[in-house]
Amino acid sequence: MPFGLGIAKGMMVTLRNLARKPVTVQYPEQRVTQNPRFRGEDFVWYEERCTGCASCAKYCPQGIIKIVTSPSGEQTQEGEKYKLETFDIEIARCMFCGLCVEACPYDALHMGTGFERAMPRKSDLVITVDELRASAKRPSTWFRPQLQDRGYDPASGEEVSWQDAGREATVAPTYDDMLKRWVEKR
Amino acid sequence: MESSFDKNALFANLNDIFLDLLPESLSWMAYLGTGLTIILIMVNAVLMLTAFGTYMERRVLGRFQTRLGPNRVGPFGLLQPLADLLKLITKEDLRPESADKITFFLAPVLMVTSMLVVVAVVPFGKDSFLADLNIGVLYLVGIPTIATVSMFLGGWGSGNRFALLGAARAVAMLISYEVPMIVSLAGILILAGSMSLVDVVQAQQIPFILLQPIAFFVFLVSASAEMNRSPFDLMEAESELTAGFHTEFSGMRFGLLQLAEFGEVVVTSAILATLFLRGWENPFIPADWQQVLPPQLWLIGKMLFFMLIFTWIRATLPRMRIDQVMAFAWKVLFPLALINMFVTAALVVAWPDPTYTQLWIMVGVNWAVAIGCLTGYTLSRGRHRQKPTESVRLVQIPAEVN
Amino acid sequence: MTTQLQGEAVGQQLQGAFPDAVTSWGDGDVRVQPDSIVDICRYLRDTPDLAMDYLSSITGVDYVESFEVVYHLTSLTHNHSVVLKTTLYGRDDVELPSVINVWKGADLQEREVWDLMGIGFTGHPNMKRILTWEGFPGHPLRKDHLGG
Amino acid sequence: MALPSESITINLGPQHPSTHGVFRIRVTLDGEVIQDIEPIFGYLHRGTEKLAEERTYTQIVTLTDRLDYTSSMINNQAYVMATEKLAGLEVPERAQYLRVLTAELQRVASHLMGIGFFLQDLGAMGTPLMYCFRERERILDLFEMICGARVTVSYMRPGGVTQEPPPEFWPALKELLSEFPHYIDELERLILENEIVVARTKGVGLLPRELAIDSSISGPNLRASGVAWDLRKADPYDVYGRMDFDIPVGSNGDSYDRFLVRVMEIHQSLRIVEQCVQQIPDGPIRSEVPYFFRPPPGDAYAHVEASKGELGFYLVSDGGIAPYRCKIRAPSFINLTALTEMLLGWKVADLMVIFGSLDVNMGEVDR
Repeated sequence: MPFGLGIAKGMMVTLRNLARKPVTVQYPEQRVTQNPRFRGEDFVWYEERCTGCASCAKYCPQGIIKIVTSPSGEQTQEGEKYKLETFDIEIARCMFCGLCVEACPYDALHMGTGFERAMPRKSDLVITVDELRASAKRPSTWFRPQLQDRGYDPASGEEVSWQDAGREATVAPTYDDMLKRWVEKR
Repeated sequence: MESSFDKNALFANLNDIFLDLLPESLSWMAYLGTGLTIILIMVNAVLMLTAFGTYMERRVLGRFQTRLGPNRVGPFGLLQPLADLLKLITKEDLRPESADKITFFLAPVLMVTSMLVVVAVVPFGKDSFLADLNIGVLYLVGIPTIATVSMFLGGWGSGNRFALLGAARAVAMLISYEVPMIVSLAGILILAGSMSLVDVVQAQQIPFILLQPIAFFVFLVSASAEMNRSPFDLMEAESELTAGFHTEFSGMRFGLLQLAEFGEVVVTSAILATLFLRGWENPFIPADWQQVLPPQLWLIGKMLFFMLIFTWIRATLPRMRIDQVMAFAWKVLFPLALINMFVTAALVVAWPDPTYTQLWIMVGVNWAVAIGCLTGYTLSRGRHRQKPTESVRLVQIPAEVN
Repeated sequence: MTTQLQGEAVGQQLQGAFPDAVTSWGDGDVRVQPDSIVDICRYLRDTPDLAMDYLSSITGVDYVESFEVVYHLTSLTHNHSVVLKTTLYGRDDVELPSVINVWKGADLQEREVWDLMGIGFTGHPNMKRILTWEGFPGHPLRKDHLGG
Repeated sequence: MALPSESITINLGPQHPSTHGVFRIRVTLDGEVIQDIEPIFGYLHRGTEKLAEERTYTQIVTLTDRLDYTSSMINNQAYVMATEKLAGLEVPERAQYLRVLTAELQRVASHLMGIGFFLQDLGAMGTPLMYCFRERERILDLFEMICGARVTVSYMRPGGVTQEPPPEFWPALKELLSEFPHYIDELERLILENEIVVARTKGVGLLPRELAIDSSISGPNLRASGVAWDLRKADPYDVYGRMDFDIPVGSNGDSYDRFLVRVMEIHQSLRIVEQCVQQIPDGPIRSEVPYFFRPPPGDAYAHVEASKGELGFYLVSDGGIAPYRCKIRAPSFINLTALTEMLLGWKVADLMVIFGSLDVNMGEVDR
């Protein structure tokens, strides 16, 4: 092997790459395609499905979900429903592990798809219950096989109604139905 | 001196204009004014070229690495150098307490000056140059050495140990690389019979890159060492010495150092083009082939070509270690340059006034010597060298099914 | 498959060599007296049929009333492993002989145990804090650190 | 005449371009030659072991992502294996295959990063690093597809893995497997025979076989010193026993061997991934494990061959929902034991090469 051949080979590799299309993208204008399971920061929460059981708060490794409830006298699905007074997610300390979503028994909490929440101060990085109510319902399909089986992709921009987000994609039971089932169970 | 100016059409024309403008009694000022104007034009041209060169280098380096490179400021990011300049100017100018005031101030200035002064002797056309020194080549190798001094001043004066190490490396290395550089130019001087760069360009019936392949290689390598480009960027080795001799510089001082460093690339490209690629003339083999471009553009085009080559090298090669760099200079480049000098001298003794055919024979001989040197070096290393990848072998352990 | 040596077999072999040193043995571990740890380790390394030449890890565990130091040993030659445990009593100035002269791999790990668990190793040439800084109050992995 | 001279002490780090994070080495130099070094750790110490005592067994999975953040899958695997050993949990076969598959992809990604940064330390202006990162991105894309995150994956759970890969994962993996060898070949052409790389790394930073074993060095660094010891073969876990692959073993124990062993391991890892794709059975991916489970009191030690070496978790349970003690045997940390011996007498430029060739990760060193 003549001396210098190794260097020459390397030079040819870089030269070939000069002609290759750049792999980086111009971020704010162009974006890489995001997978449907992407665990993003803006949580999607369906108040209709949530019973206020606070499982998510219990499973959170960081303990950043703060839930305050009061009895509401309503029921949803199979359980007693509490009225949510506070549902604060302190996103500054969130590490997007998704354990809260995994824990939610009623499929009320979903991961979001965003990643661009920059704030001037850390105390602003809290998602409050009002923001959760108002935010666009484009849930990530992470740990939500029912959404994935339907081929749902949050990047498409469609919103998912609370009736469609559940594990049993049926028509939601009426209030009377639920009340009856709840009473029978007791 | 007078004759040199007579040859210079640029000077003569400008001088006439100034003579027309100025009253009779102030005609001595025309001489001064002309000189200053030309210097202003040249310095700005070089600085603009440097700025464009940094932009080009960053874009091309980006493409080598399959990324985009700067493309935000202005169309295609062309105004990026301007944005860099603005940023550097507005930065706070810090000087460490332990730094020596005078040397710390002097280093960037000296470095930029030494880079700019070299351009004086580069001919941009047959009659378009600042000065046609009859010791042009000597000037070329002498002046850039000031940059070494300024690096040492900057490194030592910073009062920082990283900077000190970088400065020590710079001095040790640059002094050794001067030697093969000068000796490699001896072959060219023998062939051209003159030290004036204008004469060197005109002597190139066949571009010297063909006639002097060894000299070209040695000069290219020692020039990239001289302007501390990869793989010889030891004095500012980022992964070892953070930034080497300019660790402590900030703001526009840092900007000046970077400018000088990149300016050297531009200047060296110009020198390479002049010495080896027929300067302002077209580089093609039939020398009387149609002159399609104005001479200045030919030179700039060749400079861009060499800058591209430097970028390519920088994109590919890792850095060498200081002892390997020194060994390379003294054990490889210096003997090569000597061999080249002796072969060229022998050829010139054989044909003192070569015809075109004899020149081509010279090309053949020189290339044969170059290939012989490469083969010899490979063989001398090859006897006790195995393929590097042979040191790791694959061990097969049968899979145990559990 | 790395064979987990039976604690009983190793324990009995060790008891043969060091009658007072072995206190008990479990499924895959042997409990020994802290004072003789260096001798036992050297024996484990140098006995050809054991040849524990590789020290996987050293762990300190705080059981409040005592400390336990756990050595995970592996033999690269025989591909088997054994766990050595030793119990230290007391809260302050807990000390154990260092095995750095048996396995150099104990160097950083013993420093880590000292730093985080507060078990000193006598005979270690550089017994300084490693992950926290000099002057750090207490030893963070102790159960009673900062009141606990 | 001997001129008086004195040695100088410089601080490399904690903020230095090539200390792979926040490592600090206090180096005493005689000119360029290293006379003495003192490594200083702890700038990234986050108290993972203490935090683990405050978290449930499932929640600790998220902490392990952040140990060696370039190989989170393998960290997850080591931790869940220790938990399963402690609690006696069954893992479905499909989950074991998925674990091996993702762990091997992660090993490729981690080795690519190690190689890239090693060459960056050699001064190669980022080009090999960019190429390595370009390929690594493709693997991270697959991870995003499986589990929604690229780096901090949290994919595995005690008793299985979180989710079945989506249907589009398999074609994407197939495409990657068909294209990857080409890219690795290109990378090899760029660097393996480059005379400067060879000159800089051959014979530099020797780690003799005996010293490597004695200092508890593990992983590619141990294998480069000539010890054919790979836990995937020596102590097969999950389904590694069914995989057919070879172990690259070096002969000199120098920086070049350490670097080359990693390059060759990439090929072997891709082989394992291919076999996983062929063999993977259908079935459940997760056994029924409650979120808050209480393993019986006792202790368990599980180790895996991580990309940096032997990664072990020693868990002690007191019967509660959180481990009583969680010790992490971090390979990067213990691989630094022999650093002083390897560095003395070399030049300061070699320091970065040797340190880079060890491929340590500060998240794991300081934990």
